[in-house]
Amino acid sequence: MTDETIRTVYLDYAATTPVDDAVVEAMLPFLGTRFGNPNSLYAMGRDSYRALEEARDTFASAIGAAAPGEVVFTGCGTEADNAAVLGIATAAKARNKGAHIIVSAFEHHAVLEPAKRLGKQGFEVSIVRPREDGIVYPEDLAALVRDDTVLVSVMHGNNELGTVQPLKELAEVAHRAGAYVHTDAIQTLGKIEWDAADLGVDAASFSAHKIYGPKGVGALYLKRGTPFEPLLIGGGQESKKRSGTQNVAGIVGLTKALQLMIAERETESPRLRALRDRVIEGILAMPNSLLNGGRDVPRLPHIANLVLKGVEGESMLLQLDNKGIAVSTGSACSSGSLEPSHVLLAIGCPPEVAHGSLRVTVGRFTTEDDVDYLLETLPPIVERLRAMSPVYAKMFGSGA
Amino acid sequence: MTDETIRTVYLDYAATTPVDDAVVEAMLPFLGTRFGNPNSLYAMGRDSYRALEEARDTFASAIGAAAPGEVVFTGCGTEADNAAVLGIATAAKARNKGAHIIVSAFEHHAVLEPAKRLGKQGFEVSIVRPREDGIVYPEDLAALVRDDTVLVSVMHGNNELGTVQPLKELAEVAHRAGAYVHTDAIQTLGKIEWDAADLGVDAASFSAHKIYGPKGVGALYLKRGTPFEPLLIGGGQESKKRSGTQNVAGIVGLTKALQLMIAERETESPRLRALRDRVIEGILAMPNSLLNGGRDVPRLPHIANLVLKGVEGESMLLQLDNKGIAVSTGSACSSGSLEPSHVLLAIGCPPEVAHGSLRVTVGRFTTEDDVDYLLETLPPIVERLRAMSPVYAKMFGSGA
Amino acid sequence: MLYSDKVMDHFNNPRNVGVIEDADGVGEVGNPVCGDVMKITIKVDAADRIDDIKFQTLGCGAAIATSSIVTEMARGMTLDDAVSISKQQVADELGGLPPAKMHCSVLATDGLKVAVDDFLVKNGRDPIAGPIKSSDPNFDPHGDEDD
Amino acid sequence: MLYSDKVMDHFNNPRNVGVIEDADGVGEVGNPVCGDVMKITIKVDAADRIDDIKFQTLGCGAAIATSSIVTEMARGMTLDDAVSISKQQVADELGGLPPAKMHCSVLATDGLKVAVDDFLVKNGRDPIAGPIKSSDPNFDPHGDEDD
Ligand SMILES: Cc1ncc(COP(=O)(O)O)c(C=O)c1O
Ligand SMILES: Cc1ncc(COP(=O)(O)O)c(C=O)c1O
Repeated sequence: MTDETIRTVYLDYAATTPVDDAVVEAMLPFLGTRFGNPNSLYAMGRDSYRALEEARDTFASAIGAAAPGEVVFTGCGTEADNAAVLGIATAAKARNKGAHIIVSAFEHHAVLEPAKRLGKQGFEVSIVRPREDGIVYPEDLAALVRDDTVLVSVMHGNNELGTVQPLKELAEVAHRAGAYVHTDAIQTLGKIEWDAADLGVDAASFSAHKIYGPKGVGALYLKRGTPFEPLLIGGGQESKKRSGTQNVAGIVGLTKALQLMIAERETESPRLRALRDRVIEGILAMPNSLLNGGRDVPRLPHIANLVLKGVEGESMLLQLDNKGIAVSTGSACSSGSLEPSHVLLAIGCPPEVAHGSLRVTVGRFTTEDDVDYLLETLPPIVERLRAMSPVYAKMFGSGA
Repeated sequence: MTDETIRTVYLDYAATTPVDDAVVEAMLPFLGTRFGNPNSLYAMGRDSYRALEEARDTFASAIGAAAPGEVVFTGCGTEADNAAVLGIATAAKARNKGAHIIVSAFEHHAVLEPAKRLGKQGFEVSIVRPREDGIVYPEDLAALVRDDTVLVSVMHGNNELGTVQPLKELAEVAHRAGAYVHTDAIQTLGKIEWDAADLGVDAASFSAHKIYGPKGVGALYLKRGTPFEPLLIGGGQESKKRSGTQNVAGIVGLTKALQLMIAERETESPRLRALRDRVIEGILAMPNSLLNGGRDVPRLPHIANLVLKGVEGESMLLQLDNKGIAVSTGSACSSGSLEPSHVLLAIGCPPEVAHGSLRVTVGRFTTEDDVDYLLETLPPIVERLRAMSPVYAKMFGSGA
Repeated sequence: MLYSDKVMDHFNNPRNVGVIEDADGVGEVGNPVCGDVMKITIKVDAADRIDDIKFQTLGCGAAIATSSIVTEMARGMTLDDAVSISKQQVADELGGLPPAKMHCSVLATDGLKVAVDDFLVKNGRDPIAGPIKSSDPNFDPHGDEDD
Repeated sequence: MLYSDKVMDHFNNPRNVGVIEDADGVGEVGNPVCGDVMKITIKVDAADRIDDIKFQTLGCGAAIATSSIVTEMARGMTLDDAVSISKQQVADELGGLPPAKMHCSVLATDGLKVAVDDFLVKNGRDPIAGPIKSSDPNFDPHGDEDD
């Protein structure tokens, strides 16, 4: 019943994306006749090896790496994040560089959890808080870095808010203290310019399924000379930085996906921005709504995060789903965890407000019509839910 | 030139396998319209979630798990091995169960490397040696287990020799001492019967690309109640046992691949055994050749490992490659490492002999003709290489 | 995490939504900080049976569905029976709830208990459900999973 | 790991394979335990030039290819020039070698050096290459990567 709607409007491109047909096309030979193990010496192995290394070359130059060897392919974005945070901190500590790390409060759990684990393993972990506008300020980081800081990890584009961090400045602050810099660039890759050399970071994580590539493949940029202890160990693949037979099809897909993103960016970026702003304007026109993160800070083109006060996110999401609309929320109930989004709490959004958050993310196949359908469908849902609430009138006035 | 041969005979199925067409077919919807994130609440997410959980159900019952929740999907076989060895040992130690582990000497590096890492982290690591026949004997394990042993990891079917270990008896020995048992079953899955309940192990690793599934996906069987600290941490997917957006297409492919293996096993297994034995007889008929591992011990149907004395494996491999034949060797030079196969050394094969090893592994698409082509092609190559050797005549007599 | 068809039915078509203006008993439990607030109003007849019952809920799909089903279950029950509805009964009646959502069914049964006691106390009788933690505005229902 | 076309050419069609029966100098280096053994035999003319040269090699693709190319390079050279062929020159001549295979080119140049010294010593002259570690049967060429 709820699964059979007339119209399907996917507005959760920050959660995952469909695989582009051209990407599947590029992958298929490697799920077909070109199946050799890239680590085998004979012709079929060399064929896969060449495909792998071509992908690495392409990927490396697309992200501004100095050499293909700076790119390590992984099994997902989470693995790249884990490997970077654990691997750099552990290796740097082993070189007696210190045992203090700094991560921002609104990192993805794939960075926060390894930071916590390091905390249990003798590291001291400091948290740099983003301000209310969703930005981590270099001066706030500067107040935390120390002589013994080995690693600073601040994400590039936040996956819930879409705010883009001043990475170059943050990296400068960290480097002045002698710390290495990792950034989770999983939401950023392909969407805004990404140049490792220019940003000056030492490590960065990427994931294919956010850019119309397949799930189950990611990449780690690791600048030459960055201390690193590998997370996956065994056969020594990926120049001993990540063992395990490489997912050649997936890696070729990731690289093709990135090429498509870059090719379309100049026209696609303004188109997405316009759609995103249409979502923002439309929802802000509803009573008791607000935008999360600053309006005028640098933002990814595809993410809008708003609050409909007095509404619980999961019910809103499920009601939209009944109408065929797929969105996301930072409400506690949606995640199976008991706290609302740690990202919204980190920027000072009170929990009772955070429960009503709605993240709308647009992408390659989103049209203006799709946005308009959302903007027509949402208000009656919000009204109904507010009318059903025992506290809405008390807390926010009659509103509608 | 070398890459353009008239005939291609792939005889390295233990390295990797082509993806079965039916597997690709099963995967394609998830690289197409069914792209939702299985962790999302709306209809598209639920659709992926259901596909994922159906795959888990199917996989779990195919391996004799007591419940679907005992199956954790991973990004490769190496990850499953690493997660099991590191995760069980660390968690068991944290519960004050002890800090001694035992691994066999001929484990895959994906088990040996984590064991080494544990050794640096305060664990004591004992090595149980297989005997010359390629079998780890329960009494040899019994001599090593102690009160503080927390983990025993012995692979099920050895990937170089094909010998199958008496897992049930080994598990009993380990369990009597209160240790948990992990087995790398990556070569075994689908090829011989695999029943977790019957074998009595606590954890087992699997990899899709060895059974006509895609590269970049694996699985970890983790018996309920087994202590475990996850390797990949973040969003808490896979019941918090393995974070990272699941590779739904890959997981569906893995499961389909396993179903096909099981469906064909009754007829395929004797067919492969016959092909393998044809390889063994044929090569043993050549002068100065020998079979690695015991002739009459339990063996996987698809793996034959022989030595052509006085020949260096890599040259043999490359010469066969010139004729379109893909095989593998345990020679030092083939691996980029400087030692010949640690597996052959572990069963007492002297290095100068191990350099001449040849692993031939047959599979779904191997025919008798393929084997005969190998058996025709190999002797002149071996003769030529021996003739070129400054030491062959001295060491082994004129031979041919 | 999947909701059963019955949860989705009660979420999409909640029964007995609203407020009984001249209610005999009112129970409000939960806390906007936690994202769940539930209010139950009841009418009680001369035989101590729940004659009418309505709810209002701010909360997730499970919170709304459990509220809805609890009003259906309680209608026509004696007060004694109504306060003894367990969270497990509520979950079972809905064809099960995802584990992370079990706390929602506590909220629904708690709301009902508070409403019954409110009626009893207002009428000079002894409460039968006793103090309900979730009616305390500072109570965190999530802290009390095995309640 | 990929071999260059030139490595593959020398591996598939090795030049100067064999043993010169009445050789003026013989050099044998390497060790079957390590998987690489190389034997070079040379004829030297009156002007101290290498007039003829042949090799036998047990070893990997790179070992055979470096042996083959070294015989081509050395033919016609003076003994002084021959002993000064470096492993890097051998690798360069082959269009490069994978890093893990660089030690093979040491073996080839070492074999040549031992053969030259063998000729000199047999003729009552001073060796010019000096002691070559890889001609010691207990020598492990892999232990000496930056040689
Ligand atoms: C026995 C064994 N263990 C582990 C592995 C590693 O698996 P994967 O390459 O999928 O990481 C392999 C194959 O490469 C294997 O044969
Ligand atoms: C910012 C960010 N980091 C990490 C991840 C984890 O990536 P993956 O799901 O590929 O493991 C995601 C997406 O899920 C993300 O948006």
